[in-house]
Amino acid sequence: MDFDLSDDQKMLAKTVGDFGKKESTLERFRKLRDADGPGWDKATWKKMGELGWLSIPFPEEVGGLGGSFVDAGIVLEQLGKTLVPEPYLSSVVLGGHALWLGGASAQHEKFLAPMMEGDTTLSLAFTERGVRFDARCCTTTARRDGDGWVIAGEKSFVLDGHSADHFVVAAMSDEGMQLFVVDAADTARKTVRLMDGHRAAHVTLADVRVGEDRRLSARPATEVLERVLDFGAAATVAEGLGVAFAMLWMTVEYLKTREQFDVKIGTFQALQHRAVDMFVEVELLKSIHTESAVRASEDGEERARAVSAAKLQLAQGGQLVSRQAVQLHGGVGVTDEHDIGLYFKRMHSLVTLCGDEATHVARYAASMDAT
Amino acid sequence: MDFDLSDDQKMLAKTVGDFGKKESTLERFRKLRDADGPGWDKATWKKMGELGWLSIPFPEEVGGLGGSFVDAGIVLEQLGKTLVPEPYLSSVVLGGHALWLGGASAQHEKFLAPMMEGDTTLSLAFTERGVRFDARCCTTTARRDGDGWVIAGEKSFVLDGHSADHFVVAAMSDEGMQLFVVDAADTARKTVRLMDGHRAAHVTLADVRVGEDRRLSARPATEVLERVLDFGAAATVAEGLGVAFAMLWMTVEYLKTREQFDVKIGTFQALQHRAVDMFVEVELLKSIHTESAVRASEDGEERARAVSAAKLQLAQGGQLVSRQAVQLHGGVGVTDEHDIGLYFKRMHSLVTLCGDEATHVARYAASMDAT
Amino acid sequence: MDLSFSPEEEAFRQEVRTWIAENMPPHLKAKAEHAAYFEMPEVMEWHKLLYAKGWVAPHWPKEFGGPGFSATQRFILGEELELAGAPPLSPFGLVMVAPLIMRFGNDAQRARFLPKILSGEEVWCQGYSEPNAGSDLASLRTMAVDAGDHFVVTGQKTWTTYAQYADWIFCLVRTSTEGKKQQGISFLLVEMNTPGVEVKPMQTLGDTPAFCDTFFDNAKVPKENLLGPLNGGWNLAKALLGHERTLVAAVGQTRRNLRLAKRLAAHHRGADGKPLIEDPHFRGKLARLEMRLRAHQMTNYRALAEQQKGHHPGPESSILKLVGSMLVQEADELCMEIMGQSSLAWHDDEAVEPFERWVPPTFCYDRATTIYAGSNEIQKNILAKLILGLPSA
Amino acid sequence: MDLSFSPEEEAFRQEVRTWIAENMPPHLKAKAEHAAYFEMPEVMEWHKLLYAKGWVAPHWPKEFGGPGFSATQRFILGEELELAGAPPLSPFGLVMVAPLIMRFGNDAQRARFLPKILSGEEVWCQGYSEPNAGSDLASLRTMAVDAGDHFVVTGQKTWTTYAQYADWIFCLVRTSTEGKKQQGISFLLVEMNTPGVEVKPMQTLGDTPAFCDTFFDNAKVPKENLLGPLNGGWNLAKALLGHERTLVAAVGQTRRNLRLAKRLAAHHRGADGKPLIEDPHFRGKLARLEMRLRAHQMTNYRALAEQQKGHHPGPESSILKLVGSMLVQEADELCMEIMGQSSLAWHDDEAVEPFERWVPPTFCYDRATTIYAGSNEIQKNILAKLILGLPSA
Repeated sequence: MDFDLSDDQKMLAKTVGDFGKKESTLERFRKLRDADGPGWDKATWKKMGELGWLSIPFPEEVGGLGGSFVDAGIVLEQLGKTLVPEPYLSSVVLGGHALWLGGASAQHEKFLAPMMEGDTTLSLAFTERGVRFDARCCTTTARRDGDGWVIAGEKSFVLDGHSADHFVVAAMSDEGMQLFVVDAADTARKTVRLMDGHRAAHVTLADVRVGEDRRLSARPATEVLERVLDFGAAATVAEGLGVAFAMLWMTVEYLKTREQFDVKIGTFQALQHRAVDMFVEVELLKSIHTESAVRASEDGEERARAVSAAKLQLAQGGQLVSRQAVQLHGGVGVTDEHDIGLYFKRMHSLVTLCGDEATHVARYAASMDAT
Repeated sequence: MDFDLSDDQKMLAKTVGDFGKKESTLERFRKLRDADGPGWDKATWKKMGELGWLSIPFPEEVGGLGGSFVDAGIVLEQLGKTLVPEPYLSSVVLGGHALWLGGASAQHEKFLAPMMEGDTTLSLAFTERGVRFDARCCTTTARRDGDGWVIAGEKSFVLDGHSADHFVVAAMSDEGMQLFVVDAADTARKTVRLMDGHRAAHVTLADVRVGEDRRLSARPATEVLERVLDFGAAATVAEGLGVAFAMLWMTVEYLKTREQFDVKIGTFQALQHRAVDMFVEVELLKSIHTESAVRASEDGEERARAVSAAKLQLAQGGQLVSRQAVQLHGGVGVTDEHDIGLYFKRMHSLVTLCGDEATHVARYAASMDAT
Repeated sequence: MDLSFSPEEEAFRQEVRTWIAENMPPHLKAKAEHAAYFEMPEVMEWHKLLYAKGWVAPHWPKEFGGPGFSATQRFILGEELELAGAPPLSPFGLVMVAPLIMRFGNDAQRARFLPKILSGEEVWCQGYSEPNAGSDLASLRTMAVDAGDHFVVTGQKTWTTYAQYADWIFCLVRTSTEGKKQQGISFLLVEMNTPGVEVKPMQTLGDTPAFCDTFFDNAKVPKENLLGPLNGGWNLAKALLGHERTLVAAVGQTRRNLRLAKRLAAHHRGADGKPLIEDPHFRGKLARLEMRLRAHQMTNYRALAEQQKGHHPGPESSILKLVGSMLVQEADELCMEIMGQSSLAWHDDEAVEPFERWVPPTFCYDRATTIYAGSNEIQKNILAKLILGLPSA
Repeated sequence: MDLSFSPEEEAFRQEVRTWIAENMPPHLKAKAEHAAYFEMPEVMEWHKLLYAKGWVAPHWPKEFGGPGFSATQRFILGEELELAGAPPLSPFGLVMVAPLIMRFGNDAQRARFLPKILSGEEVWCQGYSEPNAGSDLASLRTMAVDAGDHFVVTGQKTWTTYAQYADWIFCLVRTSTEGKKQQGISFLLVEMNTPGVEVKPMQTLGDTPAFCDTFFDNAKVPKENLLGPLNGGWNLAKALLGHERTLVAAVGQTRRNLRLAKRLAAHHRGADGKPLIEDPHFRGKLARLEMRLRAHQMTNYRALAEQQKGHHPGPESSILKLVGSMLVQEADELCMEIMGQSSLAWHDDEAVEPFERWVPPTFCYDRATTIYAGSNEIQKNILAKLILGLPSA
């Protein structure tokens, strides 16, 4: 058993962490959040591509760096620490992994390669209005039409869908669930501003015609979705660990500097113990994040169990950290001016995306050994 | 709206409280618990009868003092403060109320009157092995035999059944659920020692023959049971309030006197806030106890809702108090020598009896307004 | 013991309900329906309607224009207003400064200020906290220097909620640096348009412009605006804090939140296609919240019954603040959980149903409930000391 | 990064499992099956079997008779023993005093004590806490007065667990009242049959006779029984406390408790007649516990991997104690809840199934887990200071 990162992984963590501290600070995040643009910028995305961060989890045969999902987790954890807004979760983890797992090599070349280079972004369009976290509930349809397909339906809360170049769209056909690559230009989309400063889109597919070459058929679509959503859930935990870590230490720092009643408020035992509760939850999150990041690439039930256990810890521990961090900051914690609230909002998204607490507890309970 | 006790009720509370402090201390409880006897004594029961405590909640037409269930709640709350072991809950609330509500005047005279005078005790025999808290699941049978009945089955965890003179037995007949008064002498019973120092019995009814005059038929048996179990649940809350109150103030006293690190441990803010959490839960328990004691005598759904809400508060708040009280006492709290553990054990019983947390939450949820 | 309201009280409740239904303007009703945030002009519009009806200041004595209500009537009125989702009136004038003016002011001050507070002609805000004086209020540094017939005030107040709409601010200021820090504090009433007074609004986590910083740069304040004795302001502050605690039981707010949660749970469906309100997990969560709320509500009634008998709320009223604020947050969290991914939307009327639109901002803003009006930690300190009698370190 | 055990490690696990299956005597297996309380003679019987196998002291260096295991092997052995429900060995000799004797003892002391600790020929107990020195251990008052070639010891030790079975006790005693209170403490080894030493057992909440008071009345203790330097006992105590924390992650214990909870949930039926393990509420509770336990287990593995690399457990190991003790109690509470009214039975083999019989006493006794080995409050103080670097008051 070995929990150490390899030297390459340590270097990756340091590089991404330094990038966050120096080039993608909270100030940058705030500016992009408040501007009218997409909420992130293309030059930074291109740079991430050049540094290999976008290709690292993909195998060499599809043009990736041949790392593992653990590496993607390392990137996400570090990005979470300063709330880097680029669409890593949506494009690399959700869209990218769907293309990788579902696609054939021509599709990898055409859609995955430019994304890994930072020239395009992908979004996975699988959620629909009024449906909770089950990708199998799908009212968007696909029917064969000549040698191609016609897709019709609406997708809601498509993460970073407002700026994506291509969508991987889940649609139901007579032959079961299918995944297609659809050009964003062929859809009508409306930007939705999210609480955490990110954006999503509502995407309308009004009888969009695509060729058979746009269908991802290397694996059954339901299997691809199941695996990709586990990658996605593990990714929310990885980023959530970075967010929780940042909130913990920002709060500890506040307790060490803020004075009331002529003493540092960090001397108050009740607040000390609260900070320790936060620390304990962050450590538990770190532990189970490690398991979920490692097992996310595995086959079998243990993958789903580890990922669901990690999501529960994010929901319970991560939110305890997030709520206590605001509380311990007192009045300034509930102003938009202070940074702690930015993390608070992001934590809510990460807890919710790719299945919330109730969803993952129910899934775990269903597969739990009875003895 | 008026939350004040009447002058008579205040006097009742004081009398019962003084009795606990002077005549039925924890030392007495401990002695009776550890002795081989029944765990309580007949002279004290007789005295309670003479003082009117056993007859106070019953109407005058059945020989009671014409008080209300609120009065029984007052007695129970005070008895809880020093863990008075006499079978008030089992005999007055469960057995007594079943007889009152289900019985005709001849039966009141024959069985309820001597109990109210403190000459006998009654137990309600409704629980069976392997059944959770639903009195309707009943495998004990009653069949007509000539002009009487034959009852056969086993009842388990019959509270204070080891020393009861008569049982009110729930049994299923062709005509539905029935309640019968059965002489203890006609049954085989085995004493079960309980964690909290009380006793119960496993009662075997091997084709016990009773006359029709032993059937309680003034109201349908299911209705009687439903009402009596709500009285019982409200009673556990009343006694639980007394227990929680005693634990809170015993703990506060300990915090004020125990010294470590050269100071009273009550100066530590983390422990102060924990004590405040206990206080808050006791106050909430007091509030909802009031509602449940008042509504226990009412008809309709609000009775069940108020009682279930009170049981939830006992399960959550009462147990928080109970667990924190032990924790704040440190090492001595987990010895049998110290009194705090006696309360801890009793709290577990009260939370469990007449329906635990899951049972009452499910019942409330089923009847909850959807809007 | 009697937990029911009298027939007269029930009749009064009906009267209030009817009046609201008939008199709340449609645009306010629409917002109430969606638990939306009310802008200050809307709040004042509602203030004036209640004023016309004579119900704007139910707790004021008759001599100053109050309706002479019993504690229970006051409670019923408040509960019905909360349940209807009516705009919450600004408390700074009506609830906070007015009772102090009645108790500590001179006749001229009473005549000058009270009628306009009642009518809503003048809007007030509160100048207590400072960047380095939050929980530790007595450390405040805003100075008021004696300059003959006026004070010269310099300093910064923070959390001066709605200062941008206010005509007046009541302030705790330092008039002496001698003795204990509590001893040199005075209570001053300052007109917002005084030269040197500047307001800088800031956004809350819920993106509402409720909070402000208010800066004082050599602002001249006439001495007649001193309320109570010079250097005696701390006693006024303490009197006010007790008042504030009883404001925050928030029973009506939580009941409304719970109603919203049920509505959301009827709207959103689980994987099995059934509304979440039929899902045992979510139904159980809703039930637990309603059951806990019931206990809280009874605690509130108990406090009310005490007030009815003329007893002033003691430190035990801190419980109402502690439990009320917790329940408000729990209800918000449950609403968010029920909404699922819709809870990510931010001020977006099209992405979600109109009645869902305000849930996320409210969830964010309500993190303040455990902080404002004396943080829950401060309330626990108070209870530990004054009720449990635990020793100080 | 690699979360799997190596094939060699897996083979070792299998070896341990097989050995336990083949070598645990039937009467101990029967008790293990029912999670019953082991009497001390049974514990020592098991000790001697493990001793014969060479596994009784996996953490001892080879030179003193340890098996030369890696940290992972030690962990696997411990986990399998816990999972099998084997009698938990008395830690006082093997885990607590022996490492101190190795590190601070002289050769004569090592030769005298270690072999008999290993073989189980001599049983030890711990004399640390006193009635007025619990969390504040340094306030201890048991005096050891210098009387030439021996000390005369007088005082009272409490929580001297299993003292009634012990041949020896290791004690912290006061040998000087000068300087800081930590400075006058020495570490003394005392034979239990010394005249003047008296043991008074007391019952725990679980009705097991685990706890004792041990009284010293002018007990003569030879000076050769002083471990480490005179007045230098506090350092030995601190070295030991670090050890203790890593003992209490209790992963195996909680996994066994969880297994018991599932068995209970398969046995008990709800109102609908279905076993509770099929009830969404209880199944969800079991799942949550298992999921949280999983995170705790991974934290334990992380600590193990650090030890594997030769790092000593730091203050962050307090987390294992905090979370482990919490999970033990949660599992106990869940078992009790599942049992319903059967959970009221007390040591009654007929009223409930044999495998249910020990649930209530264990539930009671385990309240101690958040108290012993440095209460959870003390652990939080340690973490606040040493890991978070928060300032002292």
